[in-house]
Amino acid sequence: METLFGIAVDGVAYGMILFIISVGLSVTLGLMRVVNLAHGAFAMVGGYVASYAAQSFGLPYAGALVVAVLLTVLATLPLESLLYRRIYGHANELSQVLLTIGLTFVIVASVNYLFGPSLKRIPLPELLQGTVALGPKSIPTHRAFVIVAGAVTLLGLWWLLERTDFGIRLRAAVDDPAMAAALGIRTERLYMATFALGTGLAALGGVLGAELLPLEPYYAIRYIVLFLAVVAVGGAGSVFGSAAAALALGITDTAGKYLIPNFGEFFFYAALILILFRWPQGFFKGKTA
Amino acid sequence: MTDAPPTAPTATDPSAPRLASPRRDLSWTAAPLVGLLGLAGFWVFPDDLGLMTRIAAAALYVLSLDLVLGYCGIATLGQAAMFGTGAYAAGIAAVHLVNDPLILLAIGGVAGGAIALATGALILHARGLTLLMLTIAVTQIVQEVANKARDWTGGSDGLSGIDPAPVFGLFRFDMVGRTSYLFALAVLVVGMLVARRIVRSPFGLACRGVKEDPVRVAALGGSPRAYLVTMYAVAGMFAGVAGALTAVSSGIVGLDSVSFSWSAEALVMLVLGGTGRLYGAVIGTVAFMAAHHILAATDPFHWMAFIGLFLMGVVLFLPGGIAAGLERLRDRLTGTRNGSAPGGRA
Amino acid sequence: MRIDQTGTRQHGTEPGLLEVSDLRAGYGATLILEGVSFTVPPRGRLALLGRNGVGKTTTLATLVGQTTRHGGSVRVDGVELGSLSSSARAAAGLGYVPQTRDVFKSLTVEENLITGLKGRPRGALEEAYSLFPRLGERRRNGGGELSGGEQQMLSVARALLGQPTVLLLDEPLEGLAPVICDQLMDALSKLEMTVILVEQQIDRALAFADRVVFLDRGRVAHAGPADGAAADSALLERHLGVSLAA
Amino acid sequence: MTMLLEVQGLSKNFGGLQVSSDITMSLKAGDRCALIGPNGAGKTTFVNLVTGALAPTAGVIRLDGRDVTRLSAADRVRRGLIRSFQVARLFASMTVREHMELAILQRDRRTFRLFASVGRARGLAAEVAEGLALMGLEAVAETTVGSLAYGQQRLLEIALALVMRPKVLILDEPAAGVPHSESQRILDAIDRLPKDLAVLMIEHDMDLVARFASTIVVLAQGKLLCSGTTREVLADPRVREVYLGSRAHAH
Amino acid sequence: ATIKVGVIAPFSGPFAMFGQTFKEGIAVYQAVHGKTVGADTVEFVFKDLDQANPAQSKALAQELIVKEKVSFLAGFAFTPDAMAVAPLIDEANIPAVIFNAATSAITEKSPRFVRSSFTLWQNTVPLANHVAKLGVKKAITAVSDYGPGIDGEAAFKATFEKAGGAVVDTIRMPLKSTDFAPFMQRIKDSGAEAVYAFLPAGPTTLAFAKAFADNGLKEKGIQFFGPGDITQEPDLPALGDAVLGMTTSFHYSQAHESAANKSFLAKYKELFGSSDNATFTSVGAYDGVHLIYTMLAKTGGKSDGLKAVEAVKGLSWESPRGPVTIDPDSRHIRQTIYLRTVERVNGKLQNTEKDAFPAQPDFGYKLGK
Ligand SMILES: Nc1ncnc2c1ncn2[C@@H]1O[C@H](COP(=O)(O)OP(=O)(O)OP(=O)(O)O)[C@@H](O)[C@H]1O
Ligand SMILES: Nc1ncnc2c1ncn2[C@@H]1O[C@H](COP(=O)(O)OP(=O)(O)OP(=O)(O)O)[C@@H](O)[C@H]1O
Ligand SMILES: [Mg+2]
Ligand SMILES: [Mg+2]
Repeated sequence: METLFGIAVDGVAYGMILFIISVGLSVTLGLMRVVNLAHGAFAMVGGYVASYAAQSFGLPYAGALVVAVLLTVLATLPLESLLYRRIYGHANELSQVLLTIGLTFVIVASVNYLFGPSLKRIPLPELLQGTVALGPKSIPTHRAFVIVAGAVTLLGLWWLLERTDFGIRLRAAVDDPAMAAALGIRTERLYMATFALGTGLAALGGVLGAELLPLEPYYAIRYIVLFLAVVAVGGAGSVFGSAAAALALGITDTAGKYLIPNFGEFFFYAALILILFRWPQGFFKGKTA
Repeated sequence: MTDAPPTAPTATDPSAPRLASPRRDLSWTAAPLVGLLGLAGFWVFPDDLGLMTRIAAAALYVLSLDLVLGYCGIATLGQAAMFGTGAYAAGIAAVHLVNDPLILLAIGGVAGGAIALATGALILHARGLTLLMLTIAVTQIVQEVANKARDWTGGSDGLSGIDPAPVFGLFRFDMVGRTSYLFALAVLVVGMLVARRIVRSPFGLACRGVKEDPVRVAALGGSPRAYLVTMYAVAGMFAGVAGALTAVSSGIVGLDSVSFSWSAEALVMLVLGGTGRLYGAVIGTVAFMAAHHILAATDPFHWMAFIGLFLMGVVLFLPGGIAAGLERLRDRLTGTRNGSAPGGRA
Repeated sequence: MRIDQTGTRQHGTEPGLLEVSDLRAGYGATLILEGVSFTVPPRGRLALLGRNGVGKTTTLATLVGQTTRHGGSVRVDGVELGSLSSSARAAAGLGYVPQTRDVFKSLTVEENLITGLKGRPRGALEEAYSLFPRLGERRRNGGGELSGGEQQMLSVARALLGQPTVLLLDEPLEGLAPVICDQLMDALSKLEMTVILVEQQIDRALAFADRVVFLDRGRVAHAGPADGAAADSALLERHLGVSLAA
Repeated sequence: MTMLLEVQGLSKNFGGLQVSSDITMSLKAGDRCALIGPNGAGKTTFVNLVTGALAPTAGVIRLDGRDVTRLSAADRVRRGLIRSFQVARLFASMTVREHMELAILQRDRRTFRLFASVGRARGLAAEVAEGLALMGLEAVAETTVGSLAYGQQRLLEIALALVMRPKVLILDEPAAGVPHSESQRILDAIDRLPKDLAVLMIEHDMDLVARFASTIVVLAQGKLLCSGTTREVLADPRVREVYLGSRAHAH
Repeated sequence: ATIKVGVIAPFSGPFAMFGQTFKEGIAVYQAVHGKTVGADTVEFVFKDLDQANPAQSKALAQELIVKEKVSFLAGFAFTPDAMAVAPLIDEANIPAVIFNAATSAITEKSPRFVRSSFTLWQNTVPLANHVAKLGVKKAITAVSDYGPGIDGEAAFKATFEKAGGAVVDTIRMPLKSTDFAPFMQRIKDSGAEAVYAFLPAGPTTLAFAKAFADNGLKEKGIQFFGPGDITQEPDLPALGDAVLGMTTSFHYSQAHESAANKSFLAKYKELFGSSDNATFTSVGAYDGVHLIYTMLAKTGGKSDGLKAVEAVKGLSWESPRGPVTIDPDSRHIRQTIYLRTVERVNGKLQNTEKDAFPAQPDFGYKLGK
């Protein structure tokens, strides 16, 4: 019983972190259909900006977070018009893979050059240190904060994509860009805004997740499989799906480590196969939010 | 001699867009050309045989990916599962059983094909991102098994002690790598010929159909799944042979040969070269590995930035990969209007 | 009054004048239209006819900016559209119903219609539902789940919701039951806008249009009044290979 | 006469929506039957059920006396149940010729030959040429289908169905998007088919229906509204009301 | 003449830290001792091997030997990469000096391997004895699931049990784990009084240390022990307070009090602006170069690998880490293993040496597996 409770608490906490760092990919991959393997790189850039802002300029955590998101969006927007715009669309999936891997390499090498290969940290404020008790378990305060942030993000995205014309236009533009344009939808602007949303979320995840996925140059590549797993299980483009997937994977992974730690990795991927076997389209096929 | 389909001469509307006519289809020259260039390389770069051997084996591996991706539309990040299984099977056989290199290749091929058949039957109902994820998961599991089975595979320390006998009992594997290289080159050329044969067969045609629209193939009475699984297994054999070739020529097998990154590298090399033409796989492999080698040799610390720029440059300026760019160049030179579409005939 | 930035339109005239002159366009380097010219006055109705593959669809697609333009000009109310993007043309008043319908498959029927609103309030959706009650019944269904004819209705309704000044219809009757064809033609003939209609049901097309243009291999082969053409079976035979059934 | 296709009590629900309810009909050798009905009546769904693209909620489908309800779409095709698609569904980057080659090889189950050559397959080139000629597609044989005009794609769609040597041929709006001049070609080709096979055609063009069909089945709201000879059905007031409208008077 | 040394190591990618510190170690040595030995100029040729990839390692070695005509191979972060070159160095008869790869079995593969780093056995045996001596009866191990981790586990278990303790559970954690909370729970539930943990230096150590701090193990009185990879110097600022008070056993600490270390760090700082990144891998490389220079000096650069290796067998010198000797049998470095605790000194975290176990050999040599 206590084990179960432990698995649930730790699993949910881990799952929410997975969600917050993957949801940006769900936006670009699922909604824009761009296989953006540079997602990890953008998250990393966000993390580094926050780390730098906090350590060199002494910005408080919240300030560093905001600066990181804004700067990352600003820094990556030119990439949208210079690079990504040329490879939108289903026919270009393989080009997207190649281009974004190339971009990732460049970012990894630049970060390595500028900041060196050692680990970087974003100091936590007093408020987020320590632990909060949940019955017999306790979880780090920071994780509790991430869970709340994740829930807020989830609801915000749901509202944006489901309740606003923006969401409808975006999905139309992705479904059939030529027809959407013929209806007067300004697809280019829409894509740019969505791209910004995706990178902003990536940066947010990079900062909030840094306690678990520490910042170092190879961050950009190291965790991409994890992000992809969340999006695939959730069903590309589904924000609620991503959340459900992140929780499911978080709990699965935690259970594996609790119960059969020596085969943890094995357990995780076997579970992944089973889930995808049962839900080949992901949990929330065809639903946006 | 070409084995292009003899087309009945038909009155064609000159304004209709056309494929390059079969007479101009020079793709049959690819395999012999690779053989010749490879031999030339043997004389021109006698000090780089180690690298060139790796390129040849990798090219065969990337070729196997082209069979599934370029001709069946199966996007996979799990080709290393087949490669690594082939490599380990050959390596284990070499340590415990036999050491004839050709037999080892055969063992690698069978092992690669078998794992592809088993896993393909399990996962090929899915498409797109789901399939991509499933292939990744399979690879991770295979890697985990290899890691756990330390007694057989050496785990993370690698499986060493592979000491293959001379090829045909005549040519010893020397340190400079002459035998290794020529052996690998020969295997690659044979692999290209066989692969070309397969993609131009009725089976290959059916696979291209599945790539475009499985439902339509079913409406013609075919079973898309059966084609996919078969091609996956065939490609698995190619990858297995490539793995065995690497094991034989390097004498060691590591966990990297079943890694995600090796799978991803195959995809990068293939897309770089151009999918759906077989020789694109070879071009991509040579370009990537040579660029990697040269850049890493010039600047072992920051080469990643340059190779990244290289990849981005190819996407932006050579859409469809290097092979597509070459074809456009050729078409411009020969005045043909339309090059063959990617995913077209090999 | 939509066009204003470069608006050369004089006050008082009705919007919807479409002038196409020496239009040359195609797909990539392949030239399909080799110089097409015609003019449709405000609220004019043009039937664009021709055999298979002569370039009817290409003409409409070129007007909305989906092909590669090699030359010539397209003016709506005197404003040159030639270099504008598709979405700007839509803003300038073009509405388009493509031959392949191009319903957004992943959006619901209602969401599909919303994409056509061009800023009008959502209440306007009722217009579409009253024109095609069938769509109202299916409003929560996915676009990809609709039957062929329902998709056709959706595509037409979506274009009409935007209240275009120039409406381009590429075989809008295809796949519709005869009763629905009646209703749709009825509704179209009540519209207060310029219309170009490409249609295989020649009798209906000619009954609807006031002028007709026959295309042949990317050129205008004949242009004239619609009622004259309907009566001239030799003309129809020559350009379409058929005559109207008795 | 043997029944080639028998459908009994066929029903299908999508969620709460009853799209086909309790449809019973049959086709015998030589039948030329038109399936008509208002938009959304469930015609395409019916075809999807019969051909195996959809699984029915209830009902039995027999082909040539054998129950095929549980067979896959491909299996049914191999038994001679062939369809064309309402919206042309083709392989965009393959040429017209390759489409024909694939259909023929698939029909003859020659597609698992991994080391044979398509170009040298016995009898293939001749049969391809014949099939193309039937629909007047010779000129575009080497064109990739993605760049064909829509009407030509429709013709290819029909050519593919014909070359499969069907026992029961189901054509879903074969002439939609095809000009009248060309639609005659389709009818001619169907006329030349062996008389011992059954053809079911969905069509909204009443001229074509009148020229083609000897019997008509009418669906409305997922149910069989009526069926009978062409003359009877076209004269039926219910059919006029729900379907034909003003067109009823044209004939 | 110019004598070339080929260095195979990760200079890019996830393990770029190894390559960078190797390079820095080499540079420091050359800055102190010059670039020439006798009449010969020593030149280093770097080859990037971004992650464990034995086949690539072999190809690079082949190229270095055949094309660059190197007289020594060096570097090697990972075991399989080193193992892969064994047949080559034997055939070419050149020595290979291992700067890091830490599996005992490597030096058994060729008589031309010499190692200047450490092994897991070497670091773990004294630690296990120390833990036993503290009176701990029940311990648990948690190691990364790969070669070195398994070595560490085996060494700890064998030594600790021989000393009378009991290992209640052995956990092998997937190398790619990011979340360690569940393992902590398991450790907590096991009833052990102490945990022996090994993770390779790098990003996962952060999450591990945080998990250890956040999951109340300290409060429950569970003591932490492990080899010093987990608190290596470049990572300390990022690890922060989570590792404060952690006890590790290792052969090098930046905080080692000796003249040799002081001048080593001073030179480091002079060359690279800061000595914060100086760590065990820098010292591994630094001492490795010392071995190469010595071989050169003693054999006059004549290329006979066996003779060169012979020349350094039994060699002793004062390294920045303390006194060291090359064991004539195992060709592995015999050295002092220190017991260190992470402390904050002048606002900076460091591994303060608390105890020393001198002249520890590689306990894992010829132990088989
Ligand atoms: N995407 C394309 N790429 C290249 N050529 C094309 C493309 N689409 C159409 N074509 C060619 O352009 C010509 C005109 O096609 P278009 O679709 O405009 O004909 P259409 O008059 O609309 O015919 P239909 O009555 O069949 O719809 C045809 O020869 C066709 O093959
Ligand atoms: N997958 C589905 N989910 C929900 N509803 C569906 C689905 N497929 C079809 N329908 C509905 O079933 C009804 C019948 O569709 P069907 O395509 O069979 O009509 P049809 O008779 O072929 O019409 P048309 O003449 O317009 O092609 C339609 O109202 C359609 O919206
Ligand atoms: Mg058309
Ligand atoms: Mg239908």
